Amino acid sequence: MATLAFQQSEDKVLKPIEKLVYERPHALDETHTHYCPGCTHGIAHRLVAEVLDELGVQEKAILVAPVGCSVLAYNYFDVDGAEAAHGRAPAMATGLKRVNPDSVVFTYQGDGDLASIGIAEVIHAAVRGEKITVIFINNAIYGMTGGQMAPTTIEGQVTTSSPLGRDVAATGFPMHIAELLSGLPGTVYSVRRSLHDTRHIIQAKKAIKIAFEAQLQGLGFSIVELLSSCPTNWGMTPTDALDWVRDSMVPQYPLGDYKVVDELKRKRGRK
Amino acid sequence: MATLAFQQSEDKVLKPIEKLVYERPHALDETHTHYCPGCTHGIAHRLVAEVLDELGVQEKAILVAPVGCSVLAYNYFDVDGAEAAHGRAPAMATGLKRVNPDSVVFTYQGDGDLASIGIAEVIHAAVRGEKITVIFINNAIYGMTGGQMAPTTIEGQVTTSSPLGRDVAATGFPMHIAELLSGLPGTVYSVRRSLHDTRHIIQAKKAIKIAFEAQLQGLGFSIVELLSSCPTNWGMTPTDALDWVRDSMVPQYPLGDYKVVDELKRKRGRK
Amino acid sequence: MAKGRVVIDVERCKGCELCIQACPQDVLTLSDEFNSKGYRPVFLMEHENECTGCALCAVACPDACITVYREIPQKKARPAPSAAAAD
Amino acid sequence: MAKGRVVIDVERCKGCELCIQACPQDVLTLSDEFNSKGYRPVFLMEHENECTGCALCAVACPDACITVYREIPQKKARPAPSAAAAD
Amino acid sequence: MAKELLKGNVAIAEAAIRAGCEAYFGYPITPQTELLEHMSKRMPELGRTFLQAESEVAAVNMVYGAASAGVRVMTSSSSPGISLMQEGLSYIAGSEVPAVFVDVMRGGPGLGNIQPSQSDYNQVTKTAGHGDYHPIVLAPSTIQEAIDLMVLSFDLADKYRTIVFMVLDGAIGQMMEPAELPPMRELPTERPSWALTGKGNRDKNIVTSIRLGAQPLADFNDILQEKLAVIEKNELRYDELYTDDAELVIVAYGTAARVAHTAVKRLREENIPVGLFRPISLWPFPYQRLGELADRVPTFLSVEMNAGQMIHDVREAVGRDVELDFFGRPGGIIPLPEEVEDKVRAMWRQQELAAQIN
Amino acid sequence: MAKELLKGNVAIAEAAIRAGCEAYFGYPITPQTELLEHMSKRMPELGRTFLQAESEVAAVNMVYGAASAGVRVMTSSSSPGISLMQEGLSYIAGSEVPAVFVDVMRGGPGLGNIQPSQSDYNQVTKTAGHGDYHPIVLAPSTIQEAIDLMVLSFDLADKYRTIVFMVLDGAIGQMMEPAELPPMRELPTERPSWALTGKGNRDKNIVTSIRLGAQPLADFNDILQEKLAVIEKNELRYDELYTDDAELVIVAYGTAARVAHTAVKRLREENIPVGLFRPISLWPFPYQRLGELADRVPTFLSVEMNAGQMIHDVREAVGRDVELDFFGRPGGIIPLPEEVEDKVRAMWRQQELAAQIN
Amino acid sequence: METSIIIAGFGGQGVLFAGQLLTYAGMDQGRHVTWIPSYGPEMRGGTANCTVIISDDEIGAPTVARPDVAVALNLPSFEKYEPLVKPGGVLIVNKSLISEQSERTDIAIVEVRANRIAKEFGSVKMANMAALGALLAKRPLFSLDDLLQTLHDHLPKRKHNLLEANKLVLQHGYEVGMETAVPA
Amino acid sequence: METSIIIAGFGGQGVLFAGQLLTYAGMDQGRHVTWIPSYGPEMRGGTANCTVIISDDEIGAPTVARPDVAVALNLPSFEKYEPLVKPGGVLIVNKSLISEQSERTDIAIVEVRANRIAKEFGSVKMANMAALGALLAKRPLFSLDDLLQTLHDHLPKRKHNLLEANKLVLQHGYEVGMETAVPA
Ligand SMILES: Cc1ncc(C[n+]2csc(CCOP(=O)(O)OP(=O)(O)O)c2C)c(N)n1
Ligand SMILES: Cc1ncc(C[n+]2csc(CCOP(=O)(O)OP(=O)(O)O)c2C)c(N)n1
Ligand code: SF4
Ligand code: SF4
Ligand code: SF4
Ligand code: SF4
Ligand code: SF4
Ligand code: SF4
Ligand SMILES: [Mg+2]
Ligand SMILES: [Mg+2]
Repeated sequence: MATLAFQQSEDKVLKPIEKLVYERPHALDETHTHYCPGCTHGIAHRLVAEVLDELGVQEKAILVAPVGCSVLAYNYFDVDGAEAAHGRAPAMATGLKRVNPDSVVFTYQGDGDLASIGIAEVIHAAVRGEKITVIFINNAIYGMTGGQMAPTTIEGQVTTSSPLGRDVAATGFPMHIAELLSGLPGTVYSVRRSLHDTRHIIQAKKAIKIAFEAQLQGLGFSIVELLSSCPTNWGMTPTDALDWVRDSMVPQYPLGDYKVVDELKRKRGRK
Repeated sequence: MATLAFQQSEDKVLKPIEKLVYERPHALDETHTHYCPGCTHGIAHRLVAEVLDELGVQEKAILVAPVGCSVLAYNYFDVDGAEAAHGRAPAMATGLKRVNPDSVVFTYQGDGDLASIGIAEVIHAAVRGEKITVIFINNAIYGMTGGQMAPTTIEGQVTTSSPLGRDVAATGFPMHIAELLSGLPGTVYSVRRSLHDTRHIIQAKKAIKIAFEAQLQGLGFSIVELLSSCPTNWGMTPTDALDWVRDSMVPQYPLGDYKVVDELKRKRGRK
Repeated sequence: MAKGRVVIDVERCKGCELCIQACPQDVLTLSDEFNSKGYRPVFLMEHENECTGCALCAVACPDACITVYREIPQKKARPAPSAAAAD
Repeated sequence: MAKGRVVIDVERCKGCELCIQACPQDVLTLSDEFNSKGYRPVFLMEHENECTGCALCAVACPDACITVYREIPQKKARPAPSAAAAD
Repeated sequence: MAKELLKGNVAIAEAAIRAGCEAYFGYPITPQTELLEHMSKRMPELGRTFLQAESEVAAVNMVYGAASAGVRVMTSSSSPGISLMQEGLSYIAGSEVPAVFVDVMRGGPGLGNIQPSQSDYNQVTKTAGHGDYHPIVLAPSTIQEAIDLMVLSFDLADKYRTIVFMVLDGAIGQMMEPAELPPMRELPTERPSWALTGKGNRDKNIVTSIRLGAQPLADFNDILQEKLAVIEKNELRYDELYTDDAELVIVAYGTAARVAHTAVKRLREENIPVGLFRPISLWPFPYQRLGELADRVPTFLSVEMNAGQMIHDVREAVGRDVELDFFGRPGGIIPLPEEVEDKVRAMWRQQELAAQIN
Repeated sequence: MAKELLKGNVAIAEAAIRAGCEAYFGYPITPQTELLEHMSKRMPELGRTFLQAESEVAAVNMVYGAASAGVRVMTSSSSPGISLMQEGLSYIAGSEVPAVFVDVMRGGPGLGNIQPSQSDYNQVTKTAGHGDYHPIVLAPSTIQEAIDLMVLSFDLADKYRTIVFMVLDGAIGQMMEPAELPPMRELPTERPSWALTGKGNRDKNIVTSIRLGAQPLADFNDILQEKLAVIEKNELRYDELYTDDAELVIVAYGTAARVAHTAVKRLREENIPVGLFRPISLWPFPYQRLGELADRVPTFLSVEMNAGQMIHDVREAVGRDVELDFFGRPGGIIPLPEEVEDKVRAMWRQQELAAQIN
Repeated sequence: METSIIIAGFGGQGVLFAGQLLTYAGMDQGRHVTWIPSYGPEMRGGTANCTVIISDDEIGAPTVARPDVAVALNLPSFEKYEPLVKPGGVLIVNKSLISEQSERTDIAIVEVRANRIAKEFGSVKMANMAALGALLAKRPLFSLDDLLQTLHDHLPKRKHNLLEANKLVLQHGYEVGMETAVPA
Repeated sequence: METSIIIAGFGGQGVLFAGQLLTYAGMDQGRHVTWIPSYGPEMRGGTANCTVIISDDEIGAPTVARPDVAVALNLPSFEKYEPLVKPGGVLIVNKSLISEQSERTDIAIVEVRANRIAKEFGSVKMANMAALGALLAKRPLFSLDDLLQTLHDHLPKRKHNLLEANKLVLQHGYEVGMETAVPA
């Protein structure tokens, strides 16, 4: 495989009259990810890292990675990191945060991990108002194990374990996590965003930032649900997959703020 | 210990001009319960049995008992019965109902069992719209193990594991199960009632009946939360305990219908 | 007022007094004696004879030990041969 | 229009085309060659020279392989010694 | 029926269906997911129950429920998932309802990896969960045997009202071999007398694992132990190769046994008198037969795809006076025949040397 | 400090606190609930972490989290709860963070009952969860010993970065005996270098049990096995009574050992040459010392409060040539010394008879 | 010398505390002691009992099949333990609640109207002390004074107002015990 | 006689199917066969391989350290398996993607421009077939016709329109194989 001829190296291009508009966030590690091309896990990682940079909390951040495609997320962030058992990230994060109250602890979880096997742990972390932040990747499928039905798989969606399309009468209805967790008093921030285009990505980042601010202010449990794509298991190109997020997922999973406690609203207002 | 002198035997008193106004329901077994005097578990049992009688479904009913004070509930009902692992009754009930679609499957669970260790299973049974009925006994405590804090323990309540009174900042906020489950599309009926006086007991029974009717009509998942007492672990007389339900629990846990799908409303209307 | 009567399964009764609390006629009371389980069961103070057969006691009883009867109001009522009186 | 420039970390790029899709100026395209991972990375078609430095490509990139620069608009603008031109 | 080229996981699923499995509950996990996926397609087609559970904890309790209703029911998982099922397994054992489990083992501990392993030997044979009992544990080493043992699993589960585990490693789950599927069985029209179906006109049935008094629980345990003793007597299964004249016997099961098989055949060509003892039932374990071999054979080698678990049973069986060595690869590595050969050659040289000295 | 009359569960909790336990996560279950309750009172008083988890699954993962942060952390439970912790245990083992578990065992299988039992021997000693590892397992038989071993548990956990289990049965948890608590230790001011605390200025730390490649996982397992080998060498603990001249040795631990102790003393009065071997560390198990005894002692008796679990380790240790019998009461019954005496007398008569015949 | 004592009655009769008091007394006297309760859901409204062992040597088994001494505070306990007391042992019977009579002649039996005595001195809750007094009379494990001292030392401070009454009940029970003739 | 074959390449190059085809062919010829894939998350965008064994006897180990035959469809596979092929064995190299050259003289090496051949006949996706053809030329496990029959029997019906093209690619690969001289 030939290496590239047109490698654009930094040294050639640094000019005093240019300013840096965007650079790779520091809270990301140098390691290359193993994600499939165009997988929005990468976008979510980047946004979190940007927020950690902006809040200046990389040094006190602790990531709890899930079991799912993002199982190795701790390799991709340059922060302390742990790998939880499938679904148990919020419990592990609870243990970490309780004995490290000054740190910034966040879990990063897929929909199989959080909504299916781990629903008890995330609900109870929210019930307790655990001061952690949850980044929740809803890609409507079990990515890592090869595309089985998730609790968030939408009606009629074909997966390897719902070969005729999800039949809600037999297998249940898509779960709305942001809404569900917003109903718990310990939750101070619960919103849904999407990663299907740049406008929505920018909005998603804002939400992630507020979610971490909620933790920094010691208010309680915060979660950002991100509608994401899995081009590989959906059998689509990355760009088609984002269109599918927009056209099929967003209508099912309305974007919005399901809970923002007053303290956060006030803070936002002041800015 | 002397036996009683004034035993009132049936045979002496049967008179043709009297009518039977109330008798022990047939769906209850003859076995004496091991519940403490005045424990409302007994009332809940009786109401369920009365409903099974009235609906004529004793013969196709299957009870899934929890781990908690009502662990032996299968001894007290005269229906087929199983004993689930702590918190897993809805999963066991799912297994039973899926292979016995014509039976009437119900779980009977305490707040430790359902809201704490078993929250995942009950949520997913509701998400799937599993055609089972859940009778949920909220007595704000772990009765069987001797009075530890439950997820439903109210703020400031002293228990053996919250000796200074429940501190919600550290241990979390009371969980509102009827509300939480009402948010799931598979739930067709989710209400809260109380057992603290006869008026409320009668209302509770009506709710239980609707919950079973929902199952009989194949509509989906139904749950009745019953505010209940634990005189023993609360350290109160049975009557004081009921007053405490009224004065301390009802304000925390508003009674009401959190979800009644239209099909059930229509049915109720027609009657 | 209708006239009623309750029968208590005294071996099953745990003396919790919830029925006493529930009875609008105040005609139930605890026995001084114990049943074989060590509980003092409830009994109907028959001399008061003011039970209406409203069954609220039964509604309140956690141990389902109360059976309730009510006299059928009859146009031409002839005095019923009372079992209690025959006692 | 502001003038911008992007630098792609070609070894990191997976050729997913999300940046191409995101670019309002349509100045990104896939290379015909492969990087060592077997992907065809993206590059900026510099001859088009219409990049505005809006950074939307970077916002869209899952692999954080895009660095974006923008020329600083200066009152007395003297023509910048373009690195691309020097190439 | 003719032989088809079948993938392990799929063959097992189809065999279960043909053996009369009426309900499947499971949760995806590599390397057994194709089994679940096959079930998701086939069971609804046949009007039977397939449900993807929210977790392995839920799956085992759904199995418990369906088993209590007296239907043939199964689940499948892999090591971490089996760990999550331990409490439910113990409940099922305590209520004596029949249920079938397939464990396609992978490398541990923890999340480890998804490569083939035999890391659950202890966890499934020694008592799955708390309390005193053993599931029947069957370990196939070919796809044909997996099919046959799958059918047998259901039959044994029903016969003894017990849990039957079929354990294999990811290699058998993933590989393809020609094999013949059994014919489709008719489903029974009646449920067993103890099953929960609604009492109808009979007395109520109860399925429970509680015995609150110490004596009732002790009595139950005595009954359970008697049943286990019967199983130990009746259900021993193993296979032997060249053991009649072997002076060194390899003990191995599953894929490890296949590897050992190759090694043994090659070593025999070198005239090293090695044999292979392959337990098929891991519980009951063939202690006695191994003991008989130990009366004659001076040297044993336990070959496992782990760090040495079955070796304790082998030691128990063969006693202290024979040589017992171990060769294993934990962490998801399939050992190579060459490695086993080297190990045996070294042991054999040692043994010959020792014989010369004595 | 002077001796106080202490209840087992409470003594253990207080000993843990004094040993420097900084965080406790647990879920109520009889017969260990007083331990949790004591923690709920004392830990907040001391400004340490107490949290009642929503389940044992959550508890073990909270422990995993706090352990990853490098603090002394523990949980406690009883048999069904321990079954639910198996996956989490395996993860902790796979990430080599230190953590302490107390298991106050009860009768099983299933819900069983809450009476004292030794039903978890296999589940904790053989490998808690999937994969190849063993926690250190310590079994006290008096409250003083429970206190001492509790302190030791934390020290060993830290020393080897391993899981340490203290197992006892409900009887020791519930009983009161005079015992002396250790002094209160100062808490360390620093966290270990591998701990997750936020990276600050150092390189990031990672706590994980994943090794996706087969070779990396195999390598990790090799390191783990080496560590276990060191523990097996250094941390063997057992106690012996009258074994020097015994011709029949009872092997028993925990409450069963106390019962056996009484029996042995009485049998000695009858001049029956019986001794008691009491493993204190159940893993590592004192195979070698028992083997040495077996070189001389012809008869062994395993006394357990279950249907026979440790007996397999005893058999492995003593070999096939000695007599090994079992006396046990599963299901939550504490055996009586008289029963053990009867059993020994019968065995002894048999042995004398055999001696006469030979 | 090792003495095993089972104290049994309804929950709420102070069975566990009575056992603990003996245990403390034994410990205060420098003896080896163990105390172990029955526990379990059957406690709920059912019977409770505990076993105390006081010994000069290290104590092995904390439970016994046949106690040296049994204290039966209610009928079910009497029925259960009366036949089990070792020959030569002692059985204390709470006559207030147990009308049945033992036919055993190989043990010392003291019938004490524990409830009545306790009520006389203030509260039926002290029935357990009356029984303990009777026990000490027949099996002088330690002196009454020693037990009183132990009571003083281990009764929670907030209950010290009850000390005097407990003392009187103990003494009264002791006297009943001393007065009861023992079969050869 | 037992032949072990490893086929390796990028995911998407049809590595697993090529292996299965050989396995089917072996089975159809009445031989013992096994097929085993590598699996795991590294499949994601990484390399894939499978091991096929065709034997006259029962097959033990389904994996091998050193294959008799290796088919390397991309560079990483070449680098990994080239040194492992058993002396006397066969290595098929996809010259379209692999410019490196083996220096081994103890094995038969066939370089085949598999991508180009496949593309010629319609689609680069058939590169695997070109390699198989070359393999059969050097290791005649069964005749080309037998393999074609197997392809016909086991290619999913909906793909039968591709049969003819596959056949041609196979044949072309076979010819390249036949033409390649083998070192002594
Ligand atoms: C206890 C347990 N069960 C199952 C698995 C297998 N498993 C790994 S990842 C996964 C699902 C991942 O899906 P999701 O959380 O949606 O993450 P994604 O890959 O889609 O990002 C499953 C079921 C496991 N590792 N552990
Ligand atoms: C796995 C497991 N964990 C813990 C327990 C102990 N346990 C038994 S009942 C119970 C709580 C019961 O409380 P609740 O469900 O509220 O029922 P209640 O007794 O109040 O009616 C607990 C924790 C158990 N049996 N199994
Ligand atoms: S499988 Fe799906 S979720 Fe996983 S990395 Fe690939 S695209 Fe992303
Ligand atoms: S402990 Fe409480 S809940 Fe349990 S039976 Fe007694 S009163 Fe009822
Ligand atoms: S029936 Fe009514 S009036 Fe009669 S006792 Fe009962 S509550 Fe009282
Ligand atoms: S409510 Fe029932 S149990 Fe309670 S006192 Fe009345 S009759 Fe007895
Ligand atoms: S900075 Fe804007 S204009 Fe330039 S390449 Fe990126 S998206 Fe296109
Ligand atoms: S979005 Fe990133 S990874 Fe994708 S093609 Fe563009 S630069 Fe490459
Ligand atoms: Mg997902
Ligand atoms: Mg409760």
